Amino acid sequence: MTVDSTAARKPRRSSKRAGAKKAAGEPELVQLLTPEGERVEHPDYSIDLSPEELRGLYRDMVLTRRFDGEATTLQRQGELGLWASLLGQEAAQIGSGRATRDDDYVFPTYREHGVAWCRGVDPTNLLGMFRGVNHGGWDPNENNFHLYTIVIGSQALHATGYAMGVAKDGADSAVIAYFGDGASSQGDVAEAFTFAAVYNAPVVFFCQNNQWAISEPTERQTRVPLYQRAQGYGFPGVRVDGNDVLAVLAVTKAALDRARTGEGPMLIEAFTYRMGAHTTSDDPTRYRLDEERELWEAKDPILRLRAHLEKQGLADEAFFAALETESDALAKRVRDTVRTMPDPEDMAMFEHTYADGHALVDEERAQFVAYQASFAEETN
Amino acid sequence: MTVDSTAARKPRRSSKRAGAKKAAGEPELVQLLTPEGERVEHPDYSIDLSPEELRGLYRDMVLTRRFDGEATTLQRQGELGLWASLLGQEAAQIGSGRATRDDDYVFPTYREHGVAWCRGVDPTNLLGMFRGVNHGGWDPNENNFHLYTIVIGSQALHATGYAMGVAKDGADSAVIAYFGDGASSQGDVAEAFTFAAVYNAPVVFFCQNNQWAISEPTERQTRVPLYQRAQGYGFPGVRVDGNDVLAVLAVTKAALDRARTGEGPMLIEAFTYRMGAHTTSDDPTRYRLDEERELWEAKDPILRLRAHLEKQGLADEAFFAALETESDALAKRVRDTVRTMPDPEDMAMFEHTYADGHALVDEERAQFVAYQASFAEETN
Amino acid sequence: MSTQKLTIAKAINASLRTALETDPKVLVMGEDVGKLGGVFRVTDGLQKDFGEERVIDTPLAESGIVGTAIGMALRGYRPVVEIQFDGFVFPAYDQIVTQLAKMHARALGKIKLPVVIRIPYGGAIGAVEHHSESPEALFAHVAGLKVISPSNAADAYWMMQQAIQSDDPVIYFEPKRRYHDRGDVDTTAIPGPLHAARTVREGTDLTLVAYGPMVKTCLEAAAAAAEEGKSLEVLDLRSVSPIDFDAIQRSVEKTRRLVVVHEAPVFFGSGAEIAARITERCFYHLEAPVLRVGGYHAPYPPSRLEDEYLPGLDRVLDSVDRALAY
Amino acid sequence: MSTQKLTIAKAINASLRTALETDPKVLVMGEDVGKLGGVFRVTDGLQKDFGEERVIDTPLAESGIVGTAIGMALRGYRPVVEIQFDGFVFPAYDQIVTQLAKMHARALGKIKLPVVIRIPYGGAIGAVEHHSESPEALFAHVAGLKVISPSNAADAYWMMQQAIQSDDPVIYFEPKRRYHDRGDVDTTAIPGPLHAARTVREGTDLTLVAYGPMVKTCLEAAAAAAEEGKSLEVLDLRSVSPIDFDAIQRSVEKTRRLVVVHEAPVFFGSGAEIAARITERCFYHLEAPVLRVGGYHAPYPPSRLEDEYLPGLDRVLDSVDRALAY
Ligand SMILES: Cc1ncc(C[n+]2csc(CCOP(=O)(O)OP(=O)(O)O)c2C)c(N)n1
Ligand SMILES: Cc1ncc(C[n+]2csc(CCOP(=O)(O)OP(=O)(O)O)c2C)c(N)n1
Ligand SMILES: [Mg+2]
Ligand SMILES: [Mg+2]
Repeated sequence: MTVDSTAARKPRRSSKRAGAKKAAGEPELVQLLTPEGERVEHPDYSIDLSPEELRGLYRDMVLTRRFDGEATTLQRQGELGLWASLLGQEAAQIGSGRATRDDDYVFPTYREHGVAWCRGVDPTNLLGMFRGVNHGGWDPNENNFHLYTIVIGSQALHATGYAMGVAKDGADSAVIAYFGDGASSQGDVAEAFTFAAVYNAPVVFFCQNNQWAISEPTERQTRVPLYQRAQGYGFPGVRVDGNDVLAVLAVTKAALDRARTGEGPMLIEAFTYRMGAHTTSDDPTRYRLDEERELWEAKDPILRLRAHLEKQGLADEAFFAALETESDALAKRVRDTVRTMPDPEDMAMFEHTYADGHALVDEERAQFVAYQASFAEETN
Repeated sequence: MTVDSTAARKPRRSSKRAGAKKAAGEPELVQLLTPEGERVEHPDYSIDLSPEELRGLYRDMVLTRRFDGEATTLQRQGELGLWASLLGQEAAQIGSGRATRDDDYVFPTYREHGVAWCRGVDPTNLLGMFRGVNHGGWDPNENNFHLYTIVIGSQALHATGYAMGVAKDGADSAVIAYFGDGASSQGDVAEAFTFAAVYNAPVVFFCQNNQWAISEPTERQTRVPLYQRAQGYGFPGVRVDGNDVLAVLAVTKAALDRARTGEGPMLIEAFTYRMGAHTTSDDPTRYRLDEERELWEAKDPILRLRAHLEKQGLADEAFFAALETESDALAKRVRDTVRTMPDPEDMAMFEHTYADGHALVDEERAQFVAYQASFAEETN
Repeated sequence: MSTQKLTIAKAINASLRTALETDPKVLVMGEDVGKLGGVFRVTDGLQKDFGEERVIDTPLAESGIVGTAIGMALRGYRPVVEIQFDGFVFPAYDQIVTQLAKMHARALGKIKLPVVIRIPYGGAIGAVEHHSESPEALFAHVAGLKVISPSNAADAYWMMQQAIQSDDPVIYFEPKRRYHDRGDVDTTAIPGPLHAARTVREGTDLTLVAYGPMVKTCLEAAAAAAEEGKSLEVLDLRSVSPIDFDAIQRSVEKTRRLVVVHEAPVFFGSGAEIAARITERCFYHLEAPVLRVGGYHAPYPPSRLEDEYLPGLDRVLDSVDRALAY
Repeated sequence: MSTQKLTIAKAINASLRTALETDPKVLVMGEDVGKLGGVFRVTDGLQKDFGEERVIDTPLAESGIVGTAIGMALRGYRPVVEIQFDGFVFPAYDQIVTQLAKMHARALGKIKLPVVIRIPYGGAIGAVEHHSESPEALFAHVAGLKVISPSNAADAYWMMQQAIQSDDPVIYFEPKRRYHDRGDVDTTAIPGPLHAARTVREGTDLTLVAYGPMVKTCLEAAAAAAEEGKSLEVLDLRSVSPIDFDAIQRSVEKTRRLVVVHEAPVFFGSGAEIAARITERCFYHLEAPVLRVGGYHAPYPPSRLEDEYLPGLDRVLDSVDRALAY
């Protein structure tokens, strides 16, 4: 799932402080594509992609957004109980997801639909838990993509432990842990930093700072940019323009390479924006201004790459039209699949609590069967 | 309890990086008194104490050590179930303890006997929990010295919350939280950093890095010096020579002043050494070399100040002799008090679980009374 | 008298408002409790009226929330802490169990910990994982905590008042699936004791004991049973620590049969404690063993299965029939 | 056959050694488990022989220990984690309850979590606060975990073998006050089922059920009662989740009286679950209510009070007498 010709260099020694230089209030962030779609260079991170690869990234983002939008619609129609939209975070997710290798392992939080896409997880499989038919509808080991984790921050430790195991195996795979700006406050994330540093585990911490944790702005979590957190634990942190898919790809690839060559953990803060509500249950008008969103629409990750593709003549109308058709087909498939997604059998409650069985589960299952049978009897 | 003429300056802006400059591998630490007892200057921290104050600090350290040694002996004699010795950490504790004002509030861990001394807690009161007659034998509000906390790191959050309350009250008191190098790995300490930074709470985090967490060296907790942890949370950290009582006093006073004037939290890493076992249950020969201890004996905090007092002619034989007598008297009082410390009444089990009572406790208390009475009956 | 018809959510809101108005030491804190008013709007409008110093949006860290609340309580404040959902209380469990619950005893009574922890709990709202659990037993087992759960708006109001006034830590479980149930709240009434159970329906054949969301279910069951000529008494326990065993005993001495209903898993749940103690107290009165209806020994299932997992009318009546069959 | 006389601590050590030798995926991790060999020396010598990659000293962070152990289990390892003392498990409680216990079900069985968590537990060692607690009920209530506790050296050895081989998370409570009790360990025997109770003394008048440290106390009580002509049967439960109710039922159908003994507080403790379920199963057999002997509803007291707080011979016999008096 890697865009292999990505020519991201390993960060030089100096790159530990990449982005640490402040420019007029805001910390510098790694950017390779301006909001207007201009390619720019960065001293520590570079990338060189073929037109096909660039179109591929564009396609990934467009399909992900379409899928996401369709899921939101399905929630409104009552087909899903809830949906957590990634709207606005497509570049952060596709850029980082495409930086991973097949043998890398990904630990997502609950919003990484774009990363799941890159890993080859069928998007319809993501919908089961939001529909309420399961708590995680895919086999994590099939795509090395762990289940969504809802308890904020927990998965950072799982990723670190997994990475410690990778190192023990002498493998050159890397691990990436996703979490949000809000999650950065959880003790588990801090402990993950400590373990990763102490054991020099091959794990990349990928923080999507979308500037909101439900209704709380990032200032409720930190008073300095989050990427700086890493330094105090003894590994580098860098802030990347999270709406710039090229920069995210380059930085993540560099961080993963660094990890796989034994240089240990790294923290990436992808500075982005949650364009929609926290979830379909949320009402952001209660806590933030429309203006903020409008400001960020100008930095839209998809428009930005489209502008680049168009300006450089890297994609033609036929490409965009075909992609539109593909999007529609994806949306339709998602719709059809969800609508026919069966409810689990009642007895599923008694499955999988244990791998080796448990006497009480057996007893309760038997009681339940008898209880249900009693209705059948009554009806007879 | 403050040594008031301490002329520690508020850290200048530049002091945020005090100690951040590396000198030949080891990070710089703030030092005002060399191991040989020479006074040296530091660009950011200074101190000017009268001979009497210097002798006072010396007396504090000597009495604390004597008390501590007596407690160790009492444990060996079976009068205490356990003792956690502060041997070697007298300067870190007396220096920081003497930097606090009466209205400041102190949250210790379980080894802060020297800080307790500075706060005016009768040392014999510290022994109850180690003897097993109580879990904390003093009124925290009497000396603004909280109970010892055994669950590693918990008290960092209590201190932060308390400091948030101080700020709400508009008071200019400060709060200081003690913890160890091992504790730095606990999520609670990280969360305390986050809360303190976000609310700009007037709390000083005082980490005694005694280089061991039971059998684990500090490398098991971090791969960079601990004071650097603070920066990633947006407040300054500084490493001070924890065996230099003058430097500790100056740095802590500056940090507390900073907190009380609304500049927010600060982390002090007092670099010191646990000269003894972790507790009387521990056997350090299993995990560390005698040589290490010997190395640190040369940096002994008490000898260092004594050398200074003697070299500068600030204390005479009479002073040292009187102090010896005072030490003996303290030791005797501790011994006598502990030996006659009564066991709690059985019924104490049923006290203080709740402030407002609880029906089940009443029921169990009554049952216990009846149960005990049944023996009396049998004997009759 | 000043009676209003309020939902449970609004009653809690009103109670918090009263507390903030009358005691300057009361604080409200938690994730999203400010501008958003909490994900269930229970703290709606409070930050607007009492400011960010009294109604505090916290970092996303439950241990930090409870740990700093303890510190503020030590400073003389009375924090009312919100845990956003039942399944997210566990990061704070250490602070609750080892510090909040024990500190008063540790200090031999010298310090008090008047902290209220609000936890919206229970299922049947069609939510994703961790949003539908009933962990009350995990708190009731821990000495030093009081554990309560209102089932109606008036109790929601008054039990919150009493919880805040208590000098002990109180875990206040809010029956989230009943947040929108309305009831009369008389904000000038004189409330009864916080930990006393209440008979919400009299009956003679069997006693149903429940608390929080299951009280309504039990009342429905009693109504259904009445149609079949069975007279069920329903007790609203209101408090899970302490438990008003005297009230249960009185009822069981009359009805001679007891069924305990809760959403939490049966294994090691409240029903076990009630069954054990009531059997001891009423050994010669009981005509049938105390039966328990609750969740299964399984993680709370995906929401499409929750109707099967949760005790509903049918399962309660099934146990009633089984008890009556003895 | 290869029988050795070992203490419980040494039997666990031997079992860990066997596991490390036979399965390269087995890891031992925790605070001070390396050079020090753990504060109770249970892991003594293992790091020396198996290296720092297999026997891992961790940072001082319990959530981190369990959380990374989960990650390593996902990678195919079988970590055996040490929590230094019972009272220090709570920082890891969230990882245990919300992740370790639920992840297998969350993944519909696609992944397995073979993690063993060793917890030295219980009192009577004269320790300071947090070093003497018995929190087993807080784990047994949680579906997805198995909870066991050996009472003797042979079980300590074999139950550890079986726990490590289990594909489920197992909480292995070590009776720390019995660490130095010796017993025969046959390391070539074929062990019985992990979760089966064992009759350790036959009797006819009353059944005593216990596990871990209280088994010895109950055997002493049975011996004392025998002198008074009372015949007590003693069951070593061995497992607290699942509980071998069949075995208890068989015994109670014979003796018709049951007393459950554990160190943990009675309120919401294991005794409640056992009393409730056995009363339901044996309603017509029981001549007396199931009685429970355990800790009080109070924080574990200072050690000078622990003899009064803990169930000892006298309190067990008192309950036996009460049960026999029915
Ligand atoms: C331990 C825990 N506490 C609270 C919640 C409720 N909650 C779900 S998402 C969320 C905000 C997360 O913010 P962030 O980490 O920035 O991720 P984002 O949603 O912005 O992607 C909260 C508070 C939770 N899931 N887990
Ligand atoms: C949560 C928790 N885990 C484990 C322990 C056991 N324990 C007591 S002291 C200690 C080491 C503490 O090291 P450090 O923080 O450096 O403090 P020091 O003892 O060196 O003063 C450990 C692991 C504990 N008290 N609390
Ligand atoms: Mg966010
Ligand atoms: Mg230390």
